[in-house]
Amino acid sequence: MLSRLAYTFRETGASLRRNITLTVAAILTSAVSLFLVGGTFLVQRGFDNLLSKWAGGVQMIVYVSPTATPDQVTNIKSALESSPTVVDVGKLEYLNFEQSLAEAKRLLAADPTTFRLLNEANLPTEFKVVPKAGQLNVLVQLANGFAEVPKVQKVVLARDQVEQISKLRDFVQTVTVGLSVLLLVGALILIWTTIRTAMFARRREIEVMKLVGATNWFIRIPFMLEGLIQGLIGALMSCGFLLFFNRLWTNGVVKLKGDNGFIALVVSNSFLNLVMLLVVLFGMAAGAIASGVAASRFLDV
Amino acid sequence: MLSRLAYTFRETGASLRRNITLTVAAILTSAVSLFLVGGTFLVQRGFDNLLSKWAGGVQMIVYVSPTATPDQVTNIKSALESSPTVVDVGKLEYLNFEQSLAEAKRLLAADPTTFRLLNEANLPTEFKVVPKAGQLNVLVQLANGFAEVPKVQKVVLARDQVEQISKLRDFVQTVTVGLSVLLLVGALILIWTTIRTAMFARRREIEVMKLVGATNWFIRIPFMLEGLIQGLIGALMSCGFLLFFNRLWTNGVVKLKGDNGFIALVVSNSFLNLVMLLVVLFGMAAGAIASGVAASRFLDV
Amino acid sequence: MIRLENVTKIYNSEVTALRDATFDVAKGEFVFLVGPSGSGKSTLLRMMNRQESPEKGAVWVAGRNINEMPDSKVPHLRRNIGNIFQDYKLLLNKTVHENVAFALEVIGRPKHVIRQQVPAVLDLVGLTGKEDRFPHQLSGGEQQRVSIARAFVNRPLILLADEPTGNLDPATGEGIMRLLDRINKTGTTVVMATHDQRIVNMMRKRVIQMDRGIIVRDQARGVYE
Amino acid sequence: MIRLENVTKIYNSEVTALRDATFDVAKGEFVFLVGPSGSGKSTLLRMMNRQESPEKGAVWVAGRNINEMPDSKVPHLRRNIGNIFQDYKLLLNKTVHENVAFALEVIGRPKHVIRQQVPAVLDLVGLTGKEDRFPHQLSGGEQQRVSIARAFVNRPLILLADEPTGNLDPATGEGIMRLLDRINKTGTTVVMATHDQRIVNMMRKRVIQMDRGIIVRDQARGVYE
Ligand SMILES: Nc1ncnc2c1ncn2[C@@H]1O[C@H](COP(=O)(O)OP(=O)(O)OP(=O)(O)O)[C@@H](O)[C@H]1O
Ligand SMILES: Nc1ncnc2c1ncn2[C@@H]1O[C@H](COP(=O)(O)OP(=O)(O)OP(=O)(O)O)[C@@H](O)[C@H]1O
Ligand SMILES: [Mg+2]
Ligand SMILES: [Mg+2]
Repeated sequence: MLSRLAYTFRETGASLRRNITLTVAAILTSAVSLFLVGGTFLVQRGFDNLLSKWAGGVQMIVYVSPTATPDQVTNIKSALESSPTVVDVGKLEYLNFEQSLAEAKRLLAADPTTFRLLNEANLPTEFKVVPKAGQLNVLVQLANGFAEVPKVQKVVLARDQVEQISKLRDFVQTVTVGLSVLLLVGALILIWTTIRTAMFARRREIEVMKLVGATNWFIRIPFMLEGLIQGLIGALMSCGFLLFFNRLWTNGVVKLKGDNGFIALVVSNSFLNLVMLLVVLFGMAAGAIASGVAASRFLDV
Repeated sequence: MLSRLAYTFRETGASLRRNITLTVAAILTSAVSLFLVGGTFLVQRGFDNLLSKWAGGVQMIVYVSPTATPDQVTNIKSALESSPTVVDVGKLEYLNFEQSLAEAKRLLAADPTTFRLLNEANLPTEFKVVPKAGQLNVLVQLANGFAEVPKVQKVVLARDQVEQISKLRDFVQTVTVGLSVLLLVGALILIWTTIRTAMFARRREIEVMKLVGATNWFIRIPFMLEGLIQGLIGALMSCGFLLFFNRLWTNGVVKLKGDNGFIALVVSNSFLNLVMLLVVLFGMAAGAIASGVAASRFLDV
Repeated sequence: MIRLENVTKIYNSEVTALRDATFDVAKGEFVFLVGPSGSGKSTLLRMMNRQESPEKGAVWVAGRNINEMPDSKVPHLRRNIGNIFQDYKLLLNKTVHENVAFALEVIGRPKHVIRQQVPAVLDLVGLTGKEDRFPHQLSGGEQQRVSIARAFVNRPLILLADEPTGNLDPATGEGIMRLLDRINKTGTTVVMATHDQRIVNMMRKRVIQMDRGIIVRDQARGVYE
Repeated sequence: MIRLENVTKIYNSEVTALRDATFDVAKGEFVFLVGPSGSGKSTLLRMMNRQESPEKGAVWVAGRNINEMPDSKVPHLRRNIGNIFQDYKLLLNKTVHENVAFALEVIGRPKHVIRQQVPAVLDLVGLTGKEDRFPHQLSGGEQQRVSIARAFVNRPLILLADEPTGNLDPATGEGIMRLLDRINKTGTTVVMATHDQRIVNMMRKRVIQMDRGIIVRDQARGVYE
């Protein structure tokens, strides 16, 4: 058993070195493909972030001063609920300090310095307001009234900043999800054809092994390990690209800073890490499985 | 000479048929790669369209009624130029009917029905106004004043609709241009490695041809023709994808219609055709050149 | 040990390479297959390790009908058959040592056994000092000897040799023949296709002669003729 | 026609395959190269069409030093040299007919000439009826004969034959030797590496014998010994 393992590793190593053309081709292809896939996930997440504040038809946000007492918050809530024909009371949502902080953390992923300055004394909590169907215009007229309620810090209307973006929301989401799937399929096709071609170049080798009495798995396993390693290296390279471009993107977005909300386009490091982990796992699995299947095509001797 | 030509075609045809694995791999890879490249161009153009109305720091557009006489247009111009500390007179731009029509054509690519309704009697001409540095706020205050000038139909401020998008302008453009270049490089790498691998599988064939006395070009030309054909087929497939996804995108955007300007995200058919033409040319050239170069690697016997 | 019953092989439903071949090879026998180029010698040998399957008839090896054997048993069959291929079929990406060692790795021999047996076998075929060369760095005859070494390194029950001396000079060829004879004497059944008149006449073993796919002579202690 | 001057060939700066080889082959001569496996016969032949370059010394073919020839002239040189390779080197993706035709296409022969000459040559080597087969559908000896047909279909000035009868039965081999003899009689210079004692002794041509890279005998009308 140990000798089998040793054999497999030696075999794989030698093969990677001696078929350097094929190795490099497989690695480059998977690097490019996986980068595309990972990149799409990041872009999609950025848009999601940007839009999530206005998800579910939220059209108005009422920011409550951090100094408000629970009673005062209840007052504001009552004020909002006092126009049940305009405000969809069922969908009225209050984010307390913890929830507001969580939201800020996500939106300020690119700006940890600012985030660290937030605390219970300066972070406003917020009500998210959804109008009843067709009542948006009336809501806009009521907005100023709500601003007068004690301890309301600011009232922000979707229309002011992100109405258009909010309108784009479903559309962009469909497009980015579609694109991810497309690129995933594309990446699989690319990895598959590269490995298939490499196997084609080595079909006589496989044939000879069979004729000498090797079992299918004996032949397949080193090939699969080889594919796994190529997928792994390709995935690591693509992670390098992802880190690099995420840095560029983040810097670009941070420079845009100001009153706009585009800072939310930046994804958090933990999400980036998750994507990279998935890319690595996917790369290894795709490489191993594709190699195994491609080898099988020539095992029939 | 004729026999040489006949030889080349026969050779290429036989090779495409007999190396079916390699042929399919090369075609799929170039289809996927070229689709990515073409797709980026389209997306980039869409953004460009969306932003071009507000290019060059334009912050205010003064629409002039189509019924205005040349004198009245001059009056409006004087009014705008009367505040040289606020309006950057050097950058003040007037689009006459033809120019406005051209702009509308581009922005309404997705909506030819609406575009066909436009004529000299209903299409306003427009002044594009760039403020002096730091004078944006003053310009906003002046906007209402300009609306009073005779024959001014409407004054639109960037802030109202697209200030944010305008701010994103340079950023998005950098990103999309960067992405195109990146994908172009990626596509080249993919096409190159596929062809390189295919050549690797056929290196012994090339060696034997050399030993029988074939010149380098005698060997290379059928390979290049083969690469060209594979690139062509791949490019045509990617054009199919492009047409399909452009249709999806256009339908999606058109459904979003309303008062927003996102209709401009749709690219004109002539631009789509141009992109497809470029994709086809690029696919053929990349296939032929990459094959020629890859074959050369093994010609050294 | 090997038994062919009315074996007919037709390639691509048009080339009849074997017609109704029937014979027995006893355990420990040494058989020469002779006949003109294209008469079906290699095809006959390829029948015996299931590299090809007959259109008609049956092939029995060590008491089993190998054409009715499930695919999963074929590797096991092949491990008991050493094969010297007419075109050598070396693994081009492996060195001489690795090529020979492969036959042992396939049957799971531990490393220390491999490290000891491979050099011994390479010495027998006169390739000492060339262990680390790749096949393309060898002369034709040297490649042929690697193929020979690989075929019997794991002491198979049966040795199928297709033209094993075709690229060897008479002296080296005779050495190899003495080696095959010695292997045969230890109980291994040997079937060898050859064109080498001198060797056949010298050895005086059983000779099966083929012509256009038909067995035209089967003679104990025969000559090439 | 061919002249080697103190040619030394060292592979990978360690294997000396040829040491100080010097000889002349006159136009129209027929020369046998003999010697044990690995003695450098194929290497010597590979020198003559610039498949390998010597570490020392010079190779002259048809009055030109082929090692100082620019790369662009090499195809022209090779078209005048027919080559029968020890491992055949057939184009695996081409049929028998296409393999032979390739040698004519390379020199730009028109289609009607190819259509007429290729079948004639295939007939000479006994492959009529197998024109449309691919190399893997042929027996070893048949592949060898395709290689022979390709080598002389364009009537080269020089024919370099590496073990051209190694996979042929004696009768077919003799036929091929008669063919080579006839080609030689029309003025083609032939250099042939062989292990076939019988053929060498029968033909009584000039024999160059090698041993471990050194020419140890060069005898007119010699025998194998
Ligand atoms: N895969 C194949 N497809 C079609 N015909 C084949 C195939 N393999 C062999 N043949 C034909 O079958 C016949 C027998 O071939 P085989 O290889 O058995 O001959 P052989 O006796 O070994 O000849 P040689 O001495 O030249 O090696 C030949 O005529 C050959 O052309
Ligand atoms: N590419 C190479 N790299 C290293 N050594 C080589 C290479 N090619 C040949 N040799 C060595 O050079 C020597 C001469 O080889 P060559 O092929 O000329 O022998 P040969 O006389 O043709 O033998 P055979 O009769 O077996 O074909 C051999 O020892 C061989 O191992
Ligand atoms: Mg045979
Ligand atoms: Mg040789």
